[in-house]
Amino acid sequence: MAKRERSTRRERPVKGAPTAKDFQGDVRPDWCAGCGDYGVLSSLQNAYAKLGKGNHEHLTVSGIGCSSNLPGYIQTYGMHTLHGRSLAVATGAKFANHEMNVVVTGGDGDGYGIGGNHFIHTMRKNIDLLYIVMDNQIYGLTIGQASPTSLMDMKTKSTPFGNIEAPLNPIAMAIVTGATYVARGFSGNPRQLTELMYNGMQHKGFALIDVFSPCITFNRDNTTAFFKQRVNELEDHDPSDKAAALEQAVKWGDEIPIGLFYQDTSRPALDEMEPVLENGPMAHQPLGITQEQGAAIVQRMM
Amino acid sequence: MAKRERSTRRERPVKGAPTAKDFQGDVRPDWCAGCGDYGVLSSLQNAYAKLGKGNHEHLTVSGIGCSSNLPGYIQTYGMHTLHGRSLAVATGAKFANHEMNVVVTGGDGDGYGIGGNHFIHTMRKNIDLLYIVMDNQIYGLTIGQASPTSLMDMKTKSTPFGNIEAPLNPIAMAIVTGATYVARGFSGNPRQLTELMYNGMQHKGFALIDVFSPCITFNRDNTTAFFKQRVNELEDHDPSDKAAALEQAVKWGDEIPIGLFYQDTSRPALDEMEPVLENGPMAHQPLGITQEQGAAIVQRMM
Amino acid sequence: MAKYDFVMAVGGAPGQGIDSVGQVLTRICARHGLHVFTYSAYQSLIRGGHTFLTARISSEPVANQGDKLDLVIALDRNSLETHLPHVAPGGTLIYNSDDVKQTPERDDIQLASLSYQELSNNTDRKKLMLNVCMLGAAMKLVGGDLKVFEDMLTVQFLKSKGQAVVDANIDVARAGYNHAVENFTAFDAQFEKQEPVLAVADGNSAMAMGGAAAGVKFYAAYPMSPSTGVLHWMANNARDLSIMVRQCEDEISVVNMVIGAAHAGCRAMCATSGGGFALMTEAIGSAGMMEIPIVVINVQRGGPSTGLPTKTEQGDLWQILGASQGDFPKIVVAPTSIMDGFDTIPEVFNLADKFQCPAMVLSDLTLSMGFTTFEPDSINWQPEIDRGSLINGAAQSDGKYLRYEITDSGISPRAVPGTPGHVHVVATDDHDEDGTLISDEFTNPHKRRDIMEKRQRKMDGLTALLPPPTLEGPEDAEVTLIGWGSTQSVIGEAAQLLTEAGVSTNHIHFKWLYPIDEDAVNEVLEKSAHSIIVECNYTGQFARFLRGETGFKADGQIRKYDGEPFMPHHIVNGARELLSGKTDLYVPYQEIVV
Amino acid sequence: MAKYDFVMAVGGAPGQGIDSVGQVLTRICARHGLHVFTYSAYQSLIRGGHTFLTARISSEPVANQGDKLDLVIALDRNSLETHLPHVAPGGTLIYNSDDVKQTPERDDIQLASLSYQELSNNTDRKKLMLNVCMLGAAMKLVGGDLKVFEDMLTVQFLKSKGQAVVDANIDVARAGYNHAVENFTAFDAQFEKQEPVLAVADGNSAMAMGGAAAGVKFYAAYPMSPSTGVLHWMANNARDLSIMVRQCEDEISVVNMVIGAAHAGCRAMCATSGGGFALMTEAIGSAGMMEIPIVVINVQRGGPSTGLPTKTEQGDLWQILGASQGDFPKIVVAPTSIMDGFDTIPEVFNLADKFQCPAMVLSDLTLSMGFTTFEPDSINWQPEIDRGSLINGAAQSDGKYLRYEITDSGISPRAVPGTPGHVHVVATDDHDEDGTLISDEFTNPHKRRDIMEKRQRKMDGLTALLPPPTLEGPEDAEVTLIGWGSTQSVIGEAAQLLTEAGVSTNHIHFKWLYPIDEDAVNEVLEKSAHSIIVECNYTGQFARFLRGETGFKADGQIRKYDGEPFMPHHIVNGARELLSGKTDLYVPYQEIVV
Ligand SMILES: Cc1ncc(C[n+]2csc(CCOP(=O)(O)OP(=O)(O)O)c2C)c(N)n1
Ligand SMILES: Cc1ncc(C[n+]2csc(CCOP(=O)(O)OP(=O)(O)O)c2C)c(N)n1
Ligand code: SF4
Ligand code: SF4
Ligand SMILES: [Mg+2]
Ligand SMILES: [Mg+2]
Repeated sequence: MAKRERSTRRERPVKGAPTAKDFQGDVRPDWCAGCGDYGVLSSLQNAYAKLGKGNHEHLTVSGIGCSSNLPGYIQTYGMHTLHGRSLAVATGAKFANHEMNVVVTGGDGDGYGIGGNHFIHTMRKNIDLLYIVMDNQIYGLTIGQASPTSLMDMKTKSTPFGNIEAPLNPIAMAIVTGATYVARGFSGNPRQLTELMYNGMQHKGFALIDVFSPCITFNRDNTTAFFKQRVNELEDHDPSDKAAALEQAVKWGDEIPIGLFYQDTSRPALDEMEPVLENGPMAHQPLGITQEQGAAIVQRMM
Repeated sequence: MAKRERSTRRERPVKGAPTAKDFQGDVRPDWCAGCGDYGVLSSLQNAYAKLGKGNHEHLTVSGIGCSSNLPGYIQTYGMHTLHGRSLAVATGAKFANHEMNVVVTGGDGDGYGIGGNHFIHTMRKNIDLLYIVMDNQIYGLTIGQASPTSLMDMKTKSTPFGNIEAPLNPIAMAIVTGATYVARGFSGNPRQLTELMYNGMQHKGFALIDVFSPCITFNRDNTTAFFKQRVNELEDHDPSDKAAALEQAVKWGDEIPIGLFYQDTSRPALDEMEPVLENGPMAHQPLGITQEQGAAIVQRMM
Repeated sequence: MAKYDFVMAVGGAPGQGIDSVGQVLTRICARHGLHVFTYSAYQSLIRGGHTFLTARISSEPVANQGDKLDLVIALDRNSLETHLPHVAPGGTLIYNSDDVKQTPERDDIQLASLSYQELSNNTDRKKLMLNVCMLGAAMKLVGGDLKVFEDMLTVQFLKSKGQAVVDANIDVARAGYNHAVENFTAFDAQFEKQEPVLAVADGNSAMAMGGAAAGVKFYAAYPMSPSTGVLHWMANNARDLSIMVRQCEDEISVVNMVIGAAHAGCRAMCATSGGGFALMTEAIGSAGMMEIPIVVINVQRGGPSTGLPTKTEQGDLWQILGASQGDFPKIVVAPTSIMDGFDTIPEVFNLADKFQCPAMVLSDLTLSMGFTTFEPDSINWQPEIDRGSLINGAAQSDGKYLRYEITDSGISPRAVPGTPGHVHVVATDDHDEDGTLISDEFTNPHKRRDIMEKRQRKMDGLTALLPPPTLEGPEDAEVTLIGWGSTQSVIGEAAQLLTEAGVSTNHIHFKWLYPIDEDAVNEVLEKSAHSIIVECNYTGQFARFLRGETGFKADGQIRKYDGEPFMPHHIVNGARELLSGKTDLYVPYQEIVV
Repeated sequence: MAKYDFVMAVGGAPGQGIDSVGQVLTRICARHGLHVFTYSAYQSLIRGGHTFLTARISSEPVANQGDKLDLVIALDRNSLETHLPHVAPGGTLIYNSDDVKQTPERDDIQLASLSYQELSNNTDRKKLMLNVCMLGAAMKLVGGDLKVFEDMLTVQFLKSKGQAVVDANIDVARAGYNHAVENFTAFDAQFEKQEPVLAVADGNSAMAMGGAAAGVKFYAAYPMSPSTGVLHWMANNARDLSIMVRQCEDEISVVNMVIGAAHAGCRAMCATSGGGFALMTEAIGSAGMMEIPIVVINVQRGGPSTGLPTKTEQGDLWQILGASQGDFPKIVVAPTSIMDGFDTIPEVFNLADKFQCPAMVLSDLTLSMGFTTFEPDSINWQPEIDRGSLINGAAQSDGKYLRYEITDSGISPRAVPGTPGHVHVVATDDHDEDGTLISDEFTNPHKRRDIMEKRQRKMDGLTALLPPPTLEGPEDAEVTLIGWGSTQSVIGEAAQLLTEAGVSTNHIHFKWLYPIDEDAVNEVLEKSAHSIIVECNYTGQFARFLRGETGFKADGQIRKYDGEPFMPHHIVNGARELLSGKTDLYVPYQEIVV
C-alpha cells in the first residue's frame, strides 16, 4: 500500500434510505489483498444499510487483531478497544444506551482466546448484541500463531511441529451456553452472510455469527478454496430445535454446514428485564438525585 | 470457634497403605457448621487414601473462596492461589511434574465466574487434572452475592430484588467443550462422591466434578434439604454416549441427576502428546544445555 | 457542656451479633446527637474467629478509634480473657458470669458481671440476645436513654424480624439495664443529648452516595472485600435512583463495561480492592488513550496479594501510580474521611469529565468499613455537575468533527455515540486527530508526538486546578506530621496531643495525590519543622513518591503494616522517639491483639 | 586497519522482502567478520505500509543505528521519495528506474539507478527478487565478497525454497553486482575481512537463549509484539533442548502457569509486552507472597495502551515498579544490549532462586527486535546455575519442615512438591511460618509483622548483591549522561562524540533498577558533572524514580516519545542545548520519517 495523503474523515449524514456506501469508511482497510475480512466488511455495510437506520445510530465495537481493525473502515460510531475486551465494553455501551444498535466484531483469538470468559458470560446473560467473529483459525496480527480454533496438526509459528491442542467448537459452545441466535457464515458467501447479519441485528438477544474468514498470509491450510469445497448451506433444519442444532454444530470434515443453527426467540434479552431502563436510555436520564431522594436516604441512616 | 493454640504442622509420612486420616490437615476448617464443604473435604481425603499414594505425591490446588480454603485442611502439598487462577497454576505444576496427582478444588464463583476462561481452555486441551467445584450457587466468602450458577429470581446481596441472569450449566458446557470425565456429586452423598473422585483421579485427562455443596449461611434456597429431595443417581446411563449425557445434563427441577454423565477414554491427555515429557518430569531434568547444543544453535545463526 | 469522649468496645465471636449491636449502639448515640466513629477488627472467616468492635463516642466530631477503651463488653470467655488487659484504668468490663468459672482479676477497673441465664429467665438458650442484654447494662453505665435504646431496637429488628423479636429484645435490654442500676457504678461522664440528631454512614456507602449525587448512571462490580459495600448500596438503591448496576464475571469485565458505558454517555464508576484493581490496570490505560472519563475506586486492604482481606493498609499507592503501561493523563485522590469520601466522588467526576481521563480513588478498609455520624443537613445532595466539553443529543455539526482535535488545553470536545453528525472511532492504538490509527496507517513520529503532547497538555490544566495541601496547626511548630488519605483524623489528633504535651506540632495532609504541583507543594513543605511522614505500609510508598515528585525527604517516618490502623498514641510515641534522634524509622507496636 | 563504520538502509513495502534481504545482508557482514546492528522501522499492518531497515556495519562492535545513511536501497518509488533527503552527502541512493518517471534530484550524492526489468531479463514480473538484485549492486559498492553473498543466499533460501530459487536469486544478485561494476562508483571505504567470523542474534532470541542456558524448563506465552520472538525461539528449540513450551489463552494464564511450574521445581519464564504485563501484575504479587521465583520479561513498545505496537519506548518502568498491590520483594533489571540480554537471564534467575521472589526484565522493541553480531565463542552456554535454598527429590526431614521459617536473611528453605517429608501449603493470603493463614486463623498483628519483616529482609541481601552503576569516561568531565536499559550504546556513543567535539562527557548507565542501594548509587551520582538523564518516554519515568530513591535531581533531561529510538546526534544536540542553560528539557526532532 502506497503512502496516502491523510483524508480527514467527514461526517456524511444519511439522507433518506441508507445505502452500503453510506457506511463506507474514509480509511482504506490495511488488510492483505485476498484477506477474508474484506467480505465480512462489505457484508456488514450491506446489512447496516438494509436495517435503515442512520449511521450515528450504530456502534461497532472491536478488540485487537487484523479483524478488529474493522470499525476503522466503517462509517458508524466505533470503538477499537483492548484485545479480548470488546464484549465487555459493548455490554457497557448497550446498557448505557440500549437504543443503539451495537455490533461487535473481532477475531477468533480475540473472542475465543483471551476474550473467552466474556464470551461465555455475555451469552449466558443473553445481552442484546450481534457478535461477528472473523474466524481465520490463526492469530493474524501477531503474524501467525495457533489460535483456539486452529485444527490439530497445523503448523504455525508457535507450533512448528504441529498443533497438539484440540480446537474449540464455538457454535456448540454458544448453543449450550445461552446464545439465542447462533450462526456460521463464510466470507466467500456474502449474500448469506449479509442475511445472517441483518437477521442477527433484528434478533433481540445475543447473536453469534462465526464467520470463516480465511487469512491468506498465515493460514495456508484453511483457505478460501478449502472452505469453498466444503461449506454447505443448512437445509431442512429447524433452528428452534436445540438437539438438531447441536448435531449440526459438531459436523466437520468434507461437509461443513453454514447458516443459522439455532434461534430462541422466547428468552428475553437482559435489557428487557431491567426495570431501570423503563424510562429510556441511561445516557439520557437526568443526572444526580433530588433533595427528596437524598432526604429519604438519610432518613434510613438514622 | 474459640481461639486455638497454634499447632505447628507436622509432616506425617505415610507408612504402609494410607488411610483417610493420613490426609487430615493440622488446621481445623474455618467453615460454618453445616457447610457442605465438610463433606467434600472428607470425601477427598477418602479418595486420596483409596488411591494408595503417599501424601507427598499429591498436589491440591485452589483459588480463593470459602471452598478454596480446602488445601489448608488436607495433608498433601498444596497451593492456595489467586481467585480464579487455580486451573492455570495447576496446569503449570502438572507440566512441570506430570508424575504428581494434581487435584484442583474451588468454588463456583472462582471456577465459573472469574476463572471461566481457564475453565474452558483447560477442558479443550484435556489437561490431566481432577477439578472439584464446590458449587453452592453463591459467593460465600464475600458474604453472599449472586454467582454464575445462582438460579433466576434468587435474592442475594447483589440482587436484592431477585436475580435476572440465567445460570450457567457447567455439566453441559464441560461435555461440549472437551472435558473427558464429567460428573456431578452432592456433598450429602459422600459415598458416591468419593467414588467419583477416585475414578476422576484415575481418569487420564480432564475430569470435572461439579458438587452441590450447600452454603448454609448465604444460600437459603438451595439447601441440603433442597437437594436431598431432588437428587437422583444416574441409572441406565451410558457415559460414553455424548448425546445422552447432554440430555441428562440439562435436566433440572424436581429431579436432578447426579453421577457420571460423560467419559471419553479415547482422547489422550495433553501431557501424553508432549514429546518433551518422554524423559520424565521436567522438574527432574538436568538444567541448562550442553556445549554441543549451544554450538549447534550458534551454527544456525551464522 | 464539657467535651465528652468515651470508647466502648464489644468483643465476641462473629455469630454473636456484634454487627447488629454495633449498629444499634451507633444509632443510639446518633439519636442522642453524639458523634461516633466505629472500627471493627474482624477476620476473613465467615463463622468462627473473633470480632472486636470499637465505638468512640464524642460530643464533637470524631473520626478515629482513639487510644483507650473505657468500657468493654465481652460476649464470650475468649473476649473476656483477651481484652481484660486492654480496659483503661478506671474503666469497666462487662461479662457474662455464666461462662466463667474463675473471676477475672484486675483491681483498677470495674468488673461488672451479669448472669444472662438469670436475666433472660433461661428463655434464650442460644444466647441470641446476650449482646442486647449487655448493651442494656452498658447504656445504664453511660447514661443512655432507655427509650431511645428501645426505639433503636425497633428500627433494627421490626422490619426484618417482626414485633415478637423486638419485644423479646426490649425485655432483655431492660433486664440488663436494671441489673446495672442495682449492681454497677455508672461512669461520671454521662451521655447528654445534643442537637441535631445525627445520621450514620460507613465509608463505602458514603462513596456510593457521592456517586449517586454526582450522577452515576452505571455501576459495575465484582465483589471484593473491603469494597463490596459500594456494590451493596448501589444494588439496594438502583431502582429508586435509576442507576444501572451490573455484577460481572470478573474485574476486567467490570472496568471495560464502565468504559463502554462512560463512552456511551453515562457517568460510570466501579470499586474494587488491590487484586481486582491489578486486573483493571490494562483497561485504565485504555481509558487514558481513548480519553474516556471513568472513576475507579480501590479500597486498600493488607497486602501483598490476597494478603489480609479483613485488615487495613495504605499499600496500593505505587500500584495506582503504575497502573498500565506508558504515560497518560490520570487523577489519583485519597479521601481523608468517611464524609470526605462522599464529597470526593462528585469532585473527581467533574475533573475526569473535564479532562477526559481515568480517575482513581484510593480508599482503605479503615475508611470504607468504618462508620461515622454526620449531620443530616450537612450533605450536599446536589453538588455541581460539570461534564466538560461534552456533545450529547442533537448537536450542530459542520460535518468535520475531530474527536481528538489538537487544542491548546489538550481538551477536545467529546461527542457521545448516538449524536448525529459526529460519527467517529475511538481507539486504544495511538491515533490521529480524527481517530485514524497512527501506527497502522502512517507510523508518523511527528503525528505521534503531536497527539502525545496534546493528551499530556491536559495534565497542565489539571495540575493547576488541584489544591495543594495546607499546613494545619501552629506555623512555628517543632514537629510537622505529614500524611495522606484516611489517616487525617488520627494524625491530626496526634498533632494536637503532642502540642498539648508541649511538643508543638502541625500537620500537612495530602488528599490529591496525582498530579503533584511540585512548586506549590514545596511551598507548603518548606514550612515544615522536624518532618515525619506517617503511613500505613512497609516501604514508605508515599514518602518515596513525594520525594520523587518534589525532592522532599522527611526527617523521619512512622510506618505500620501489621494490619491494624494507627491509634493516636502510636504516632505521639513515634514522634517523640524520632525527635530524640535515635532512629529515623518508627514502627509502632500494636497493643490490642484481637 | 582504519575503523570501518558504514550505514546501509533498505526501504520498501513489507511484501518486498526487506526482512530476508536484511538477514542476508547481516549474515554477509558477519561472514566478513564485520559487526552489524540493525534496526527496522516497520508498521503494525501486515501488508501495505512501509518498512525501513537500517544496518550499521562496523569493524568494531556496534549497538545502535548511528547518525547517517551512507547507502540507501529504495525498493519502491515511495521509498525513493521518502528517503532521498536522508542520504548523507557523498552517499549513494540505489533505485529502480523502471518505477520512476522523473529522475530524482540531488547533486551531493550518487544517484545509482538500475532497471530491474533489464537486469532480470523480464523473468520476474512480480519483482520478487528486486531486493536481492539491488543488494548485489550495493555489495559491489561496499566491496563485499560476491562468493559470500552467494553462499548466504544459499543459506537463506535452499532449505525453505529449493535450489531453483537459490539459482535465480544468485543470477539477479550477479546482474546487480555487475551492473554496479560498470555504472556506479564504489565507496572509498570497503569491506575488509576480519577474524573471527561472526554470528547474528536478535534481542528476543538472545534472551530466549539465555533462558535455555539458565536452565529454563518451562516457558509459557501468549503472543504479543514485540515480545513474540522469545516464544518463536522457544517453540523452535523446545524439542531439541527439552523445554516445555505452552501457548495459553491469555497472559493471566501464562504467568499463573509459570508460577505453578516454578513451584513444582522448574525454572520457568515468560515474556510479554505492556498490556499483557498489566494482566500479569496480580499474579506477580502472588509469586511475591508465596515466595516462588519466576522471571517475567516485559518488552516495552510505544504506549499508552495498545499504543504503537511496532514502535519503541521505555514507558513501562512505573508499571513494573507498581506491579501488584502491597509491598513484596522483587527484582527489576533492564538489559543494556542484545547480548547483555543473554547474560542477564541466568544472572536474574540465580537471584530470583536465591531470594525466592519474582524478577522482571525490562527490554524494549529496539533491543528485542534489533539484530547484532557476536563472536561465536564469546557466549557462555554454561553459566553458573545457583538455585539457592532448594529441596528437591529425596531429602532428610525431621518432620517439622516450616516453609516460611523466620530466618535472619529472610530466606527459608524451599521444598518442591513431590519431596517426601516436606508437605506444606503455599498461600496468597498472608500466613504463618508453616503456611497457616494469618487472617483466617488468628488475625494476629504480631505474626503478620514478623512474616512481613521476614519477607522484606530478603531485600537487604538482594540490595547488597546488585552492582551499582559505574561512571564510564573521564572522571572530570563537563557533562554526565545518565541512562538505563537499551540506550547504553547510543548514549555511550553520544558521550564519545561530545568528548571528541570538546565537551568532555562521561556516562552512568543503570542496568539493575530495583532495589536501588541509595548510598552506593549516590556515591556514583555524586561524581557527576552537569547531569542529564536520557530516556525514551514522556514523563521522565526513570528520572522521577531515581529522585525518589536517592534524592538525585538531574540538571537536565532529554526525552523522546515519538516511537523511534535515539540516534547519537539527538543526544549530542540535546546536551549542547541543555548546557546552554536555556532549558532543562530537550525533546529531539526525529528527522527520518518513514
Ligand atoms: C493483552 C494483549 N495480549 C496480546 C496482544 C497481541 N495481539 C494482538 S492481536 C492478537 C491476536 C490476533 O488474533 P485474532 O484475534 O484471531 O485476530 P486476527 O488478527 O487473526 O484477525 C494478539 C495476540 C494484545 N494486543 N494485547
Ligand atoms: C481478583 C479478585 N476478585 C475478587 C476477590 C474476592 N473474592 C474472594 S472469594 C470470592 C468468591 C467466592 O465465591 P466462590 O468461588 O463461589 O467460593 P465460595 O466462597 O462460595 O466457596 C470473591 C469474589 C478476590 N479475592 N480476588
Ligand atoms: S494477516 Fe491474515 S488476517 Fe491479517 S490482514 Fe493479512 S490475510 Fe487478513
Ligand atoms: S459462608 Fe457458606 S460456603 Fe462459606 S463456610 Fe459458611 S456455609 Fe460454607
Ligand atoms: Mg484470527
Ligand atoms: Mg460459591
